[in-house]
Amino acid sequence: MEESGVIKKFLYVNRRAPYGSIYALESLEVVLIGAAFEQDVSLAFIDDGVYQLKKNQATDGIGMKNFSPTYNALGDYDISKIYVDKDSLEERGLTLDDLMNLTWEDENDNYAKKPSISLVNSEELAALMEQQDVVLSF
Amino acid sequence: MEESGVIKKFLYVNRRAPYGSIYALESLEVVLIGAAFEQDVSLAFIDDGVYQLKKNQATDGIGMKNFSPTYNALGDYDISKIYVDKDSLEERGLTLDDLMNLTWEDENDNYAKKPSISLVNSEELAALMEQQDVVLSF
Amino acid sequence: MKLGIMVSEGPYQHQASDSAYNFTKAALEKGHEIFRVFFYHDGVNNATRLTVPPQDDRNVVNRWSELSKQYDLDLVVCIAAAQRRGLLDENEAKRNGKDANNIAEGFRISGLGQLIEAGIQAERLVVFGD
Amino acid sequence: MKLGIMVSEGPYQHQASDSAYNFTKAALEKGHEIFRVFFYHDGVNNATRLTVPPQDDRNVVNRWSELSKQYDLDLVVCIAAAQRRGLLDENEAKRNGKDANNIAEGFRISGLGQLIEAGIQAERLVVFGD
Amino acid sequence: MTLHTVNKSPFEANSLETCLRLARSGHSVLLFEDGVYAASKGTKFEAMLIKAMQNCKVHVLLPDFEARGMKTENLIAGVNTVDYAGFVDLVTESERVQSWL
Amino acid sequence: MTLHTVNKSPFEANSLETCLRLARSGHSVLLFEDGVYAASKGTKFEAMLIKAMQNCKVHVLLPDFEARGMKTENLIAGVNTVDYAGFVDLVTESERVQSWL
Repeated sequence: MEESGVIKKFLYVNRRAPYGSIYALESLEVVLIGAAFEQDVSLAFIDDGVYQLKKNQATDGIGMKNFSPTYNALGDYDISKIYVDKDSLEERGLTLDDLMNLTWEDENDNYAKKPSISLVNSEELAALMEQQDVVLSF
Repeated sequence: MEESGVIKKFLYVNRRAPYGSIYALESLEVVLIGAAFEQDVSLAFIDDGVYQLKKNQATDGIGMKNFSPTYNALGDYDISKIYVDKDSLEERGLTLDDLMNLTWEDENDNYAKKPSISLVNSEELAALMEQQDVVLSF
Repeated sequence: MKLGIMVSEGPYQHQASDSAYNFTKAALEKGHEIFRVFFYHDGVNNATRLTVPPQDDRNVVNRWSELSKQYDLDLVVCIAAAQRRGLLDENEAKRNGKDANNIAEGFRISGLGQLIEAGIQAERLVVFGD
Repeated sequence: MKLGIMVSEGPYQHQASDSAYNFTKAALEKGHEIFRVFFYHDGVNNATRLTVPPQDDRNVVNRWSELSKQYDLDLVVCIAAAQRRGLLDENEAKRNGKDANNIAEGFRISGLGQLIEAGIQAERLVVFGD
Repeated sequence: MTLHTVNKSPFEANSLETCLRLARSGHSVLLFEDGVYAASKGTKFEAMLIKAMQNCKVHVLLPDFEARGMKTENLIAGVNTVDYAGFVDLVTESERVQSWL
Repeated sequence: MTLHTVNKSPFEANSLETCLRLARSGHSVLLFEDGVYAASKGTKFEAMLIKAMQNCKVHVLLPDFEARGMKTENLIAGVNTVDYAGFVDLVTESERVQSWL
């Protein structure tokens, strides 16, 4: 934990598919390190970025590390605001059921497990973006 | 000049705009080196690749080397078969007049200067590609 | 105003590093403060002193080093991204049993926290990438 | 059959080098001959011995070196692309007044003519890039 | 016969579209890396791919498809699956390989 | 107000399209690097850009536009030109910068 006295709204924007390039993985690494700074963190998955959250990733055949289980750890880092662009999901023929079931525990509600992913439409996503102090794009 | 005894049909396929990435420049470097091997060389410019041949490139403002004059030298290296995809050009609102006037000298016709660029439609381009032995993509 | 910069691509392959340099230089010349330039992803490759670009082309690495010297600019290379890609300073080389290092003058290797800190401390953060 | 391979992107940032490796290995295991693997553009960065990837990830550079050893594979790094990006062997470092080199075992630096030659000599040439 | 390889998602880049415009009847198209998304059912590019399959044989590199969380049941009907050895066979059986980067 | 930056050609990538879908009225969009092609007259994206200009202010980095062989006369009417110093001003005048890579 680092103390800075300032709490800013950070948005991580993910628009690339996993494995084809490293942006998804290295974005996740920033998010995990950034969690120690206790900022107000949101993640947005747009365009091919929604594929990062796809269930059942199995990378044995390509010899790369399957890093998708790490998304499950986000809740433990108090990262619970994960926004998925509804239009992007639909264009890809996917629904919420195709994505990993990411959750966080609400300490104000007896540590109840709650879903972290929210589906948002363009208007909601645009509004969310406009509330941010820092937008990091990957 | 190198002797290999074999003459193959080489096609260099260029689909990227110049300056935004180095592929255009480094493709040209291969073409120039390759010329010494006396193979049967063709160049195709498709999609944003057609922008490589745009007239009036002026790179002083971005601090990068303007390598577009080098295309003019292709004729001196006996590279005279330059195919530009008509569909790509039209989608971009460009005509042959917007491109550099690349020429070669026909030694069988009293060294007459002849245009190197041919506009080709999809069917012609597909047929051309099918005649190749080696296709290098940039 | 206090600005932060992130560079996500290496030298030459993409224009990102050129754009980031031109932007950073213009900001400094206008009197703005650059809190930090953070090199991430292939951006870490901007920090190698082993490049030998053609004589008639710009020297991307030296330009950053010189700007750093002139303006006391903080050029930070992400350690995790650098290790993946083979960009090391003397300490890192020793620590990892490597027989050489390749970092250029004016760059320093540090953690991802430095990017978050740039996000917190700078008033605007601009990302240059592919 | 005699095959040639061109790799246009560096390790880790894009899957190109992984795909090229998996393809090359499969071809060799099927008994085909790989005339040459030519590293161009950022692909030259596959040839640095200074990478230190995380323990739980693949080592892209070492994999190439080992495949080269096992099958006597010709791994050629384009000299012009390598100079731009800071990839040098001992000779190149000396020639350019650099105090270090970073090339990995099994790779050699040579000219673009080697790519053309691969196109001429190999029966099929496959390009892996971004 | 030409083997065309496409490694980009059709959502992100125009490579597949140009490839299909210039591939000739009887050619093969291999989708790999992020290109495999074009082979999955229900995307907005499904109709484009099905149309292409009237003229071309479409293959997908299964290891890349599975890495991205998809199984053979998610494949558009008629798409052939290959592993890396099958990729090699496609290359040697074709007269040339054209990479649409 | 957000400054959106787009550095990809609209022909090659979908960045501009997504940017324009998510930019709000009153925002600024800066086209630079290969993104500048979207600012040139007569392309198939001209209508899309003109429509976007009803809500957003569109800027183009002139050094990048000129590098690619185009002049101010090739610009779609209403597009503002900036140099790197102007790019810096756009950043400092905006509340945040969102890069559409």
